[in-house]
Amino acid sequence: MKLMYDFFTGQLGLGAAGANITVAAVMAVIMFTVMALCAIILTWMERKVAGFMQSRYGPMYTGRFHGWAQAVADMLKILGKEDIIPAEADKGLFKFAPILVLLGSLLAWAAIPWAPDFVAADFDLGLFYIFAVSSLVVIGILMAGWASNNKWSLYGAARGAAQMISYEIPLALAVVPVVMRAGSLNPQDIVIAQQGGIWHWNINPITNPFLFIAFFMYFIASIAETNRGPFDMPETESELVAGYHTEYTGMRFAFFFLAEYANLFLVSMIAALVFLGGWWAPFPGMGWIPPALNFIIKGVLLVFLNMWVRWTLPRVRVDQLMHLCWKVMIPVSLLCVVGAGVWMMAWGQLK
Amino acid sequence: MSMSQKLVDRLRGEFGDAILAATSYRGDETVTVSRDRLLDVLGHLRDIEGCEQLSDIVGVDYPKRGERFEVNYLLRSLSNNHRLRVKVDVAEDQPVPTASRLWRSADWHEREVYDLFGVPFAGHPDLRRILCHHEFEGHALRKDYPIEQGQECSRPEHLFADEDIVRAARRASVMAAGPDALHDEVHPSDLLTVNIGPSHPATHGALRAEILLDGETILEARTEIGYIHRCFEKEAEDHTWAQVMPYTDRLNYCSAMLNNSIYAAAVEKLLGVEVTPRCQGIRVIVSELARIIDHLVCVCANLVDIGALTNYWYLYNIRESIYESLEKLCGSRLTTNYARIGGLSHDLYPEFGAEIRIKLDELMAGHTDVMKLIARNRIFLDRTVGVGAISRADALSFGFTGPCLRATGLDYDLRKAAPYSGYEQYSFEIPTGTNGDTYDRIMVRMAEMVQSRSIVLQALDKLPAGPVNLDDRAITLPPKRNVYQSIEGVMNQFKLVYEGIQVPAGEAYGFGEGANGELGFFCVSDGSGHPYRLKVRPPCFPIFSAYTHLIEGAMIPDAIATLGSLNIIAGELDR
Amino acid sequence: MEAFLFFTCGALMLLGGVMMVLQRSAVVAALWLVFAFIAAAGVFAALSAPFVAIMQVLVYAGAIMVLFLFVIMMLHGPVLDGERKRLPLPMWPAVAIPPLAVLVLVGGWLSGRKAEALPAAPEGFGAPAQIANLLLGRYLLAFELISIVLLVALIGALTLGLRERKLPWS
Amino acid sequence: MVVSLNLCLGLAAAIFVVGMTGFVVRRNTLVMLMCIELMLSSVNLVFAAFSRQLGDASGHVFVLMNFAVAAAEAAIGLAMLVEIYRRRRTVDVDELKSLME
Repeated sequence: MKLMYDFFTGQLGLGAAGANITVAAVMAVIMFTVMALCAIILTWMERKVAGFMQSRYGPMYTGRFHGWAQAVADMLKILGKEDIIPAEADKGLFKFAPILVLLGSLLAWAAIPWAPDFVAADFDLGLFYIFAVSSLVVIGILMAGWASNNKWSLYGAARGAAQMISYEIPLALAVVPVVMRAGSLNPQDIVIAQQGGIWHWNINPITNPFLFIAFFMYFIASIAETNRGPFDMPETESELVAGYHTEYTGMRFAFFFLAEYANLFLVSMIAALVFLGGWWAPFPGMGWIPPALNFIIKGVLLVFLNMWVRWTLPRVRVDQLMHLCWKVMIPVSLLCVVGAGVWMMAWGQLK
Repeated sequence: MSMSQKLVDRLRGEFGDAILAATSYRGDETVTVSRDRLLDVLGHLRDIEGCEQLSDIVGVDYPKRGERFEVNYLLRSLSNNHRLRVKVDVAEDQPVPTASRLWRSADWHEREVYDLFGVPFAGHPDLRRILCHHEFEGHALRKDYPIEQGQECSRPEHLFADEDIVRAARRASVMAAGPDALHDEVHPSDLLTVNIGPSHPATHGALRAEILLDGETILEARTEIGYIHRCFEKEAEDHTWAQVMPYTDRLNYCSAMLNNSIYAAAVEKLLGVEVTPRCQGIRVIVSELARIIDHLVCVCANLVDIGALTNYWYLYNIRESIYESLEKLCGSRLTTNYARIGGLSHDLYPEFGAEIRIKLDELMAGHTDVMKLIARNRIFLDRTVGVGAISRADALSFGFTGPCLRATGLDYDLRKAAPYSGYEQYSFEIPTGTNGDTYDRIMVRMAEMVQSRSIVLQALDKLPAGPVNLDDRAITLPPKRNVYQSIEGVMNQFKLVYEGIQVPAGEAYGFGEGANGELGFFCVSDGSGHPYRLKVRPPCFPIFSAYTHLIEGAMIPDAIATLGSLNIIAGELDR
Repeated sequence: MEAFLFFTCGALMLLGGVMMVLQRSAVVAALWLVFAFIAAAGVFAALSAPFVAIMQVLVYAGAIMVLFLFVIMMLHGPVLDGERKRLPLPMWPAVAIPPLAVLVLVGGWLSGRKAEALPAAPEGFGAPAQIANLLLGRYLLAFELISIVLLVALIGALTLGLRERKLPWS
Repeated sequence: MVVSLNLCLGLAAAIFVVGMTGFVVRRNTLVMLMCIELMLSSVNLVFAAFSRQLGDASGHVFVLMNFAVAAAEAAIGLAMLVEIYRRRRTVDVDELKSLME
């Protein structure tokens, strides 16, 4: 970031504001590319993981080695599909909804610190900002369901809105103890506070058992936030046909698809940076590993965990989902916040 | 004197003149009763003689008779283990009193008779067409309806009229706020009708349920079937007895072997012959394999509907591998066409037994994996326990048989209650459930697979040597050597193929334990080579009639889970 | 930078508000309001209130407006067509108020040209730490009271919305 | 071009007037509720502007309080609206004036 800024001001002679804007633009392009790439790789990964879980191979042919090009081929195919807008749909909203969904997750991606001082939008309220903009996704889903003018879509959207608003609460509450510990909402500070190997990470149950519980609260809530099994209420292909994106085809469907995987990786990376020490290597003496690689490996492992859960558990019912959120997860998360605070005060860990 | 014959004597004593005739043919007892006493006789049979179940209602058309139609009520007592056929004759347009107040299964069975024969049932709550389209004209199974005559019907049927929605809303309001509340708690415009099917990921076939929703709760549901009705029974009348065999494959296409065997056994019953022990053994083996496959399909699809996708592969791989053996045996996977009247199309191939043993071991491995994944899984239990539950009395009244009935805790299995094809030689248990809910239905099927495996292994061990076909030239085809080398052989083959097996005139109901319950074929022969009337009793027809009853008051996901656990196969439902 | 943000977002917010009032469809109106609120977050950011800006997005766009959209979808149908039948509205406010808005804006603009700019924000102004100190220090009582208001609203909404379900099967 | 306090107040007032117009003109209770939200939001702008002018973050605290009030208002308002709709099958204020007659 600093390097890039210096390059623009120094080499190209741009002013401070100009350099800032250029850096932001460059970072936006990088982020979007990385995000699209991530979605494609994760699609392939999901298929391979699913295959692995289900004693089969998954894609094996496209691109020779383990079907690595399958996701690319799928993307190309999906771009060639006819773009169908139902006659009775609210056309404007129908077209705008997928963009909004993708925008919500893209905006959130901006605040992820990939490595020390490498973050598209570095500001003090980063973590808070991520939660705020990702709540825009809910509106996109509601719009998609409403604009499709399809009862299944409407049900999917209503379920999605209820679910995502509810699960945002434990999701945010689970992060609060970590913020208390680091004394900052800046993702970079949170990561820096976990310096020094695996036992300094926030997940370590010995330093603070409440943070350990909070990690699991976060993980469960994040599955619900990304609408993935066993909490894929808005889609539930066996009940609501395809939920809020029943009527979408081609490029617009691809946007939802992209957003799902972008969100999946996003929540995993947040978990990695909040609980698993971000870009720090797990053990001292492993400093030669590039920080970004550390970070991505942690994110991918969490994505794997997420996929594992998805392919193992049956789907819960809508009312059970709400029950879990309001009667179990929110109380436990609140307990975590209070407990973690008391623990930190007792052991003098507060900053 | 059998149980059923004693029953007929008691009936004569009770009703005297109302019993117009009583016949006994091929082990089936039939009483003909006068139409005005029909309900009395049926009520007596249900309440006093313990006939808990009305298996089927079969119409037969004799255009030359004065009272043209015959309506047969096939009754079964599970507690006393006897069966009886009650017959009533009616002229055209003459109403028959409805039995739908005695057995809930009569509702759909009577609609079917009305649809296909035009026999009206007086007092029936909802006498509409059921298998044919609502725009269809005429009655397809009447002998004077030409088999070639197709009709184009295109308008979809609306299952909920506006006034139905108003009524449902009113009912829900009264339930919520009492009859004299100031305003309606539930307004018709709060309710939403949604179609599950005919094309929906969870129906696994073309059937439709329209549900009236208040939020996610199903206030009322109505079903429509017949999307793939091809009037199999009419087609059968146009074919010889042997030619019907491939059509039976298409009934329950997940377990075609069972359909083949039970159909062949039904015709053999009407012929009064018994197949060779080896044939019986092989039929048991392939039937039980078909049962395993059917249960695998049902459980897999059900689990997928609940969202447990991975289990699908753990079980479906085994299904595929068993299909490979069946394909090797008879040339095709789903439409096996393996049994023949009086035998089988050919013997097993030599490695069959060894192959199947290995595959059954794989079955146990997959079974164990799946049980580990679901049996104590909290989400799975939450989704299935108490969902779509039916009481034993209701299940009997609705005509439930097979795993769905056994899930209510009743250990009734035709393989034990009325052994056929040598089932009495094998030791096996009847798994039962307790609550009759989705969980029990899945678990009963899972346990039955293990029992079926044990039957297959026993049958493979005990399989006797000898011929598979009856040595009766009036029934089975002559050996090819004779056909090619002697004129008698050629003549024999020619007559059997062109004229068909000459089944003596008479009627019999042959049945067996299908994968999904009692599968029966009611065969009527007039002595020609063709069936005069062939009625299938598909197990899922009465089961699906209870579907609306099971899901009212539940939520959409429950309705989906319940539908999967009932194992509705459209091919057999619609025929 | 700050002025740029303020003018763009201020204009967009005004646009969002006007479009909301002009929309016949309640859904589209709600979406324009979301737009206005996100723009408002930008204005807050320009006024060095980052915490408030993010809260604005989180609370308004993420929660309140979703609630609105949810209710609109729940009361589907009739809500949308209500005004279509008779748009001849009480004319005088419709005629009088927009010029008033323009007048106010222009007034602000004209006087704003002469007035000096807002003073620069001190370090840490509007950061969570500062707000937290105020909220849990000076305004603790208000904070507690507002919590009670929220609690009462929660219970009130629940009581209003709860329907006693006595359906035949339960 | 600089951001002055007057300009902030002008913007807030303009938005307030837009909201007020909507509230008076529109007959759809849902949209009227939204207009109230918009008016509340314009008040928030004033708080933030004065906070900045005076260098005292108390204004931000008030904005947060206002958020809570807005949320409570929306929750109660919408719940009442749903209840009204359930009884009267309309959310049009012109049809909801039984007390006037």
